[in-house]
Amino acid sequence: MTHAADPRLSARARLRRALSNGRVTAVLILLPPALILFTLFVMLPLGESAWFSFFNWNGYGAPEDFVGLDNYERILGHSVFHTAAGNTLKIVAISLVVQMPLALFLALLIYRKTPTNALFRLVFFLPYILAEVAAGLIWSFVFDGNYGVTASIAQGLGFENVFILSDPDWAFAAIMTVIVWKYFGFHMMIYIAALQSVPEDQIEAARIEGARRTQVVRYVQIPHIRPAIAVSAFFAIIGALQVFDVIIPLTNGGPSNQTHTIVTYLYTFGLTRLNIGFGSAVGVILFVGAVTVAIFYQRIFMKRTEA
Amino acid sequence: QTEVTVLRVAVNDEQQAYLEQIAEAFEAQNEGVTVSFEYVANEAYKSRLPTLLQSDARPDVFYSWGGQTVVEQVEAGFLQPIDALLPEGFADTIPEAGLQAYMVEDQLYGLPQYATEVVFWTNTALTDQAGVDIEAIESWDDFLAAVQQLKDAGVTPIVAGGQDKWPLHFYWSYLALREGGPSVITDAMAGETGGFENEAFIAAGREFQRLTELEPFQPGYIATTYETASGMFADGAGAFHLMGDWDYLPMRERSTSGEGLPDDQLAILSFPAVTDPVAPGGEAATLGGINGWAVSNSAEPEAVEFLAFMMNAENQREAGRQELFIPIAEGTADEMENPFYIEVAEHIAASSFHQIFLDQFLGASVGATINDISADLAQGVMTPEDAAAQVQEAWDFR
Amino acid sequence: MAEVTLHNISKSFGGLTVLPDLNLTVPDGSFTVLVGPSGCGKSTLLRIISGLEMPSGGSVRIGGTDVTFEEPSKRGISMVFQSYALYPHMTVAQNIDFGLRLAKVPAAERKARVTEAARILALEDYLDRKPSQLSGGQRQRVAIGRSIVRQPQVFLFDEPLSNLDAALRTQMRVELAQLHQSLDATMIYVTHDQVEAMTLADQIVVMKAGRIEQVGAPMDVYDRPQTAFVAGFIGSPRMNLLPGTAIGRADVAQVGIRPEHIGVSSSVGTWAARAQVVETLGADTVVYAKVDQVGDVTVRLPGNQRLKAGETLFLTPEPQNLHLFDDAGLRMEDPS
Amino acid sequence: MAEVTLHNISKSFGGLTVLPDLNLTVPDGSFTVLVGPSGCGKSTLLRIISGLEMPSGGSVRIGGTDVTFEEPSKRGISMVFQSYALYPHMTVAQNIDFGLRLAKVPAAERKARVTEAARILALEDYLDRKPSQLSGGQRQRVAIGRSIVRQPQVFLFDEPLSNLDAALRTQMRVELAQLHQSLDATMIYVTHDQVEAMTLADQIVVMKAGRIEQVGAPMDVYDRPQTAFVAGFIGSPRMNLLPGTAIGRADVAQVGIRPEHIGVSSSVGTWAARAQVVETLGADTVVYAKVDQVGDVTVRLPGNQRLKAGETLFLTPEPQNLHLFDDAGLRMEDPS
Amino acid sequence: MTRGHLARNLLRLAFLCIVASFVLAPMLATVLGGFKTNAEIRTNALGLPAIWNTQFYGSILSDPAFWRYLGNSLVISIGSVVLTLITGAAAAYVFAQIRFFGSRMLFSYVLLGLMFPFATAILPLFIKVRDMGLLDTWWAVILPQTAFSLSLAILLFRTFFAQLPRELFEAAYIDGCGYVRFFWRFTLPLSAPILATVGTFVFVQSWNNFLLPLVVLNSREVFTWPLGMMQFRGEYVTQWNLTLAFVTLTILPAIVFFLAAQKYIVAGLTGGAVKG
Ligand SMILES: Nc1ncnc2c1ncn2[C@@H]1O[C@H](COP(=O)(O)OP(=O)(O)OP(=O)(O)O)[C@@H](O)[C@H]1O
Ligand SMILES: Nc1ncnc2c1ncn2[C@@H]1O[C@H](COP(=O)(O)OP(=O)(O)OP(=O)(O)O)[C@@H](O)[C@H]1O
Ligand SMILES: [Mg+2]
Ligand SMILES: [Mg+2]
Repeated sequence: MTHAADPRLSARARLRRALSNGRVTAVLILLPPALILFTLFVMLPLGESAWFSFFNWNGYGAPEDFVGLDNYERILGHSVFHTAAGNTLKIVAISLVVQMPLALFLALLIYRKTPTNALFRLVFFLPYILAEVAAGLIWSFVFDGNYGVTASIAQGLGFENVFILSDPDWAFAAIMTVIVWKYFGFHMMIYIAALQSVPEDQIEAARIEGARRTQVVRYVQIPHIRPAIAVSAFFAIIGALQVFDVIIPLTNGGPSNQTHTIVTYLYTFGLTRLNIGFGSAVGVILFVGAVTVAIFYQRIFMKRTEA
Repeated sequence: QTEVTVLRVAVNDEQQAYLEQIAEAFEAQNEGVTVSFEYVANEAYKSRLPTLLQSDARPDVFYSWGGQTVVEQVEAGFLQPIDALLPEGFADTIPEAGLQAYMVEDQLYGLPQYATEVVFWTNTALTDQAGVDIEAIESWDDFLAAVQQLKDAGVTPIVAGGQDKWPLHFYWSYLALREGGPSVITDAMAGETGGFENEAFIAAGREFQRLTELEPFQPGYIATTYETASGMFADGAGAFHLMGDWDYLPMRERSTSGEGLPDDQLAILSFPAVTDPVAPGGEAATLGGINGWAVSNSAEPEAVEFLAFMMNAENQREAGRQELFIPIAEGTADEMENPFYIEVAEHIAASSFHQIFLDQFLGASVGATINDISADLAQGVMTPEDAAAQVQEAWDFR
Repeated sequence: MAEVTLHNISKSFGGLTVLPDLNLTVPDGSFTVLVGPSGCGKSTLLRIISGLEMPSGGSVRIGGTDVTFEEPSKRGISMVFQSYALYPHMTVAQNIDFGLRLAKVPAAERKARVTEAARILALEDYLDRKPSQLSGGQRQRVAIGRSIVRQPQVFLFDEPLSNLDAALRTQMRVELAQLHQSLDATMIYVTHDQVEAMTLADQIVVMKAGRIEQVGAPMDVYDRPQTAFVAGFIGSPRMNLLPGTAIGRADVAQVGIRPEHIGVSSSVGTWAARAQVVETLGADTVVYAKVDQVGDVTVRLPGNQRLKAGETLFLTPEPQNLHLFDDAGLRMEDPS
Repeated sequence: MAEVTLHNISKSFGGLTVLPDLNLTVPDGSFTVLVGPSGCGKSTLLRIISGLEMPSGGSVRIGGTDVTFEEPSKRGISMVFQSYALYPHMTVAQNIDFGLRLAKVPAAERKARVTEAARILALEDYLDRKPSQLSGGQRQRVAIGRSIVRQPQVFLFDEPLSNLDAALRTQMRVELAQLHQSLDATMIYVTHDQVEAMTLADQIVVMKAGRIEQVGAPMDVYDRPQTAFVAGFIGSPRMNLLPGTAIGRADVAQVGIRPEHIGVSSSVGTWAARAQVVETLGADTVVYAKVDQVGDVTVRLPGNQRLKAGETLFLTPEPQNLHLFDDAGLRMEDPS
Repeated sequence: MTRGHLARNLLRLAFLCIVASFVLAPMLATVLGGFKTNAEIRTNALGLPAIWNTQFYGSILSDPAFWRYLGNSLVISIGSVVLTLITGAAAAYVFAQIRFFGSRMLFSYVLLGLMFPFATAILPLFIKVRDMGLLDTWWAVILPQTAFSLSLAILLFRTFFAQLPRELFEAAYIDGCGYVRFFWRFTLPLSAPILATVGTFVFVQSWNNFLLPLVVLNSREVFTWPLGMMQFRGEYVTQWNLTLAFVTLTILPAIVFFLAAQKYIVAGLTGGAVKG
């Protein structure tokens, strides 16, 4: 006796309802502003970057001198680009190997909600909200061989003035120090947030079962905050790919172009030298790199933590 | 109602007042014309100009360093030839070398306003202290000896702003001029005699490294900015400072005291000649700027009128009187009183050839490469041969 | 011997005194249930026994040894939490095994014990699953399995069934009772569900605001509540607590009578009442009635009684089942 | 007229058919309760009536009008959700008022209706509070208030009491019954608590896997379950469902007997049994016993019976209270 | 409690203090440096100043340019925040609440923005801004800044909106409330925490942004403070004390703002980032 539902009728009825309850209007009113802004100022420029990257163009007039993949070839053969890419990798490494463990260790020390912990949390997070340029300036003062803090200390110890930022061997180490200084608090906060959501009773259960503090960390807390670690690592990598503002006031890429990252390389060799096509190609390489990282990352880590 | 917009790299207050005054005077003479100045900081100016020129906000007249940049701008069609618009005979008041900087294929696209020269500013108190007689320094070898002597006396021989790199490129440029003679750059640009891999450029690198091997600069010079270095020199931190004549006032302001070195402790030393140059004729060439103005294609004739007005003998002379810069127009430097300016003006007048800074003259990209290799040479992380090769590569791929 | 003795235990959090001064003996092998309203300190007491919380004063002895300052893991206890507290990233087997691994029990023995526990709890088929792939009852079993393998002298349970739905709760309750019978260990069990308390306990401890109101066998507590609080707390539907005047005794502050101890007639009785709401539950019928001068009275009748809201009834409390309480709420031992 | 009629309603989510084909009439003014195990489609059905979900086929009529494709707000219904779904940023008054404002009811009338609803639900003192400042029971009342003011023809409730604790649940249950009496509207109520179903309903609808198993008055369903499923589902403790051989009837697939319909004796009876677990609940005692060849049997006895686990008992089912079911699980109308 | 406990706690505190001093020392040196003469900075960069010279701070505070920089930054930051919140929340609402064809694809499209910095497209971006005639206006920073913030904002918003109880919408819907109205009347007011979080992040980012203003702002009239600071640094390059005073005065608002908003930053990290 069942008469099958008429799919056409119900489809039409559905549409009529969608119109009358404002679903369609909502999509048409609420979505476009963001999409237009995003397309106009993010995706279009990105596409244009890709276009420009096939030209040898100094920014004057319209790009006309089509050079195919020459820009890419030059970049990949440029020793400074290798240094810059290497430096970027170093920042990734230092973020993953030094910064994140430090942040995690600190988070474990202060994740509980007490007034002292709140104070330390505040202090550790402070550098993160400082502007990169301000941080760069502050640290260039610290490292200033004539005036700075290191100078004071060196003088106090009776050493010669040290010029950390002008020493090719040390300048990048200094930059990485600043980066750790600036961003470890951010990662720490992510861990703290995650640690606070670890159910207390699981920790207690482990204690009753005889777990020592380190064992609780290893077997209960860290497995629990694995998603947070994945997120923080993702931020660390994407962030490392984007380091720019800190370097400008500190070394401006010097000495001998030893402290460039990919973005300062782009800025210096693309923008300030008016090799717009060249710079755009760097941008494209950076973008492709970031997307690759993101995709791989999602494949490997995010999936596993979801399960 | 016509509006003339003028874009200028940021200047100090006195210079700004000077420009405003000229604008007012011009407006007073020309009903219905307004002149407005805009100022942009140095680095930003260079990176922003190309895009600005393509925009509707394109200035009518803008500050320029001449050279290759003008050529590129002309090629892109941003500039307009102004010969026909200038008052009769106006061009004759300006030295040929100056006009050349704004000329592309025999057409004039702008006017020079002033020339500058790069010299060794010298702190005589320190040289005296070390027993160095700067009058006696004739050759590069003499200079190197003096550097050694200063070092032995515990005086920092030279201060340099290595972080900005361009202060170091003066050494390489000057040495190349001295080694290769006046035409060395234009020949290289034309691709003759091995281009930038010509022996003269390699020799320049080698000579430069002879200097840097003495470790003549203040410690940490490579992380020192130009401004810091100039302030340090004014504070008496070193005996020499290779810098343009324009630094005379600013270095005072940058000194800790705000006073700088008294005039009687200050001297000017021309860049010494090399003893056995690769090609002859370079010993009397000068390096510096021929700074001036270019006229964009959107400018009304009034803009050129204003430019000519700004450059008239009266205004040029006034600038000299106020010691703002060394005017370029023939015979307008006569009212200057500052001994250093007068000396520089004489140099330029006597110069066999005035070479514009290479980092400007060769365009942004090649220029930056020269700055890079200069810094690398100074630190000994690059051989003279590689340096020359890199410049050539950058030139090829301009 | 795994008797648990609490001697003069007190506990404050900051300024708040949760347990003023508490003495309790939990006999070896007994199933002792702590009941009481929310916030009365049941969990705190359990956590003091477990060692997760230190008492502010007093001492805890387990099996004759003073363990007041001992680490939780050294007390020979195990604990099952309300939220199960399973480790979500470990399989069932790993969850059960974890404590043994920490204790460095040899691998062969660990395996044997885990298998045995899984057998007892019918978890064999789930050993490789993660907790998130289990139902509520299965999770609860894993939590218990984790306790069992450690072979503790004392099991502690903090509302272990309160996250389960009614049907599962009943089932797990029966399983727990059987487990106690087969393991023969001391069990201390916190709940605020009185059905659990009544059905599981050898010994019920009724708490109120950090103090023990009554300790006794379930039916003792049910039949002879020592205070008006216990009388009202134990039993469902609640005991009717009426003013003493309801039975004409001015010397009695409150008189208690359980709903099932009131007779109903349509013609004669002690109190004339009006039925307000009649709930027919199938097996029995609950009548919420109003008696003038006495107040609301709940009556429970067996089977399906055809009564209607608004009807007039006559109620007669059974005199032998009256509970009398004095001004202080204490039981008066003379139901004359 | 606000009779609700569902005609050949079907519903699938993607490939999953939740309701295959359902017909139901809810009489005007009735209190109809939908019960059934979790996931059987109760909420889905309610949401189809409300218009929140569109049926895949069939039609919905409310008060004689076909509303299958009508907007929810135009159907003359209101709905109370399990989680109350109060608007957290609005006061109680605004919460109750919101629907009226959207319907552009004149201000004076809105005010009057809100005041009236607040009076009925004893919410007058809380009108300016935010939901977060209310207790669970008060929140539930606000949710009901929000329904009342819209003066719907049909009230829909989806497990409105399941977030409340036991005591409050009992209280709100009584209040709901009174509300139904006073408003005289049609109410459709979803629950999986059978006490609620038994006590509130005029008409119980028992569902299983998207189909209706039985519709009827509560005591009808209790006394004469039409299927074995209904027999097992309604009643607590559950009805014993035993193989027909237990009473020597090979033609009967299953025989059902409620725990309270089994007599117990220590000496004679139909079945010899061993008590496994004895639960003394105070007012009654539940015995879980094992009978050879028959299986587990639950028996409920009034009062406090002093039985012990392990004891041997003799059980006698009351013959007039046997329920017989055939192979298909359908009731056999011959309890001979 | 026990001795072991105490020792461990002391060790913990000691370690925390060491890290804290590593974090704070540069900032402290900065703040104090603003009170010292240049000569004193040279000899005593870390310690307390011998004399507390306030004129360096004073001279900056009395410089109208300083206040103009701050004002510009404030306008631009607030503009970016408001625009991001409104457009981002509206879009996220649609993504969270309404299922329609292509919604997932559009969402992934927007998420692409998470992955690259301004720098990759800064030049085309400049040309775009220029072609729209926005150079040297506040909009030149606000619009791209907003566009670049949208990805993260929409991600966080959507996660939050999806967690709002579905029944809330259904209850309102039965009351006769449509989608757009629900967005204004319910979603926005109920999302104060996440609005605050995203707002805080966008504000801090915009307040600190350097590269974008550097490229699109030419006129000192519209300079933001990081530009002003770099300009100032260039002018008073050997006078570290003035620079340090300037830095201190510009980071103070950020710190004050942070103290006020830290709750939301933390909440955002818990609620959005970690789950996202
Ligand atoms: N760590 C603590 N800090 C401060 N007060 C606490 C702490 N733990 C418990 N309390 C307080 O102690 C009292 C007793 O808490 P406890 O958890 O023991 O109650 P409970 O009887 O278990 O209640 P419930 O039945 O709700 O679980 C409560 O008032 C509670 O607020
Ligand atoms: N939107 C949906 N999409 C897919 N499946 C759904 C959806 N809503 C419900 N279902 C499925 O339909 C079936 C019936 O769900 P429904 O919520 O009606 O059950 P219920 O009887 O109300 O259960 P409960 O007592 O647990 O509330 C379930 O299997 C459920 O998973
Ligand atoms: Mg508790
Ligand atoms: Mg449901």
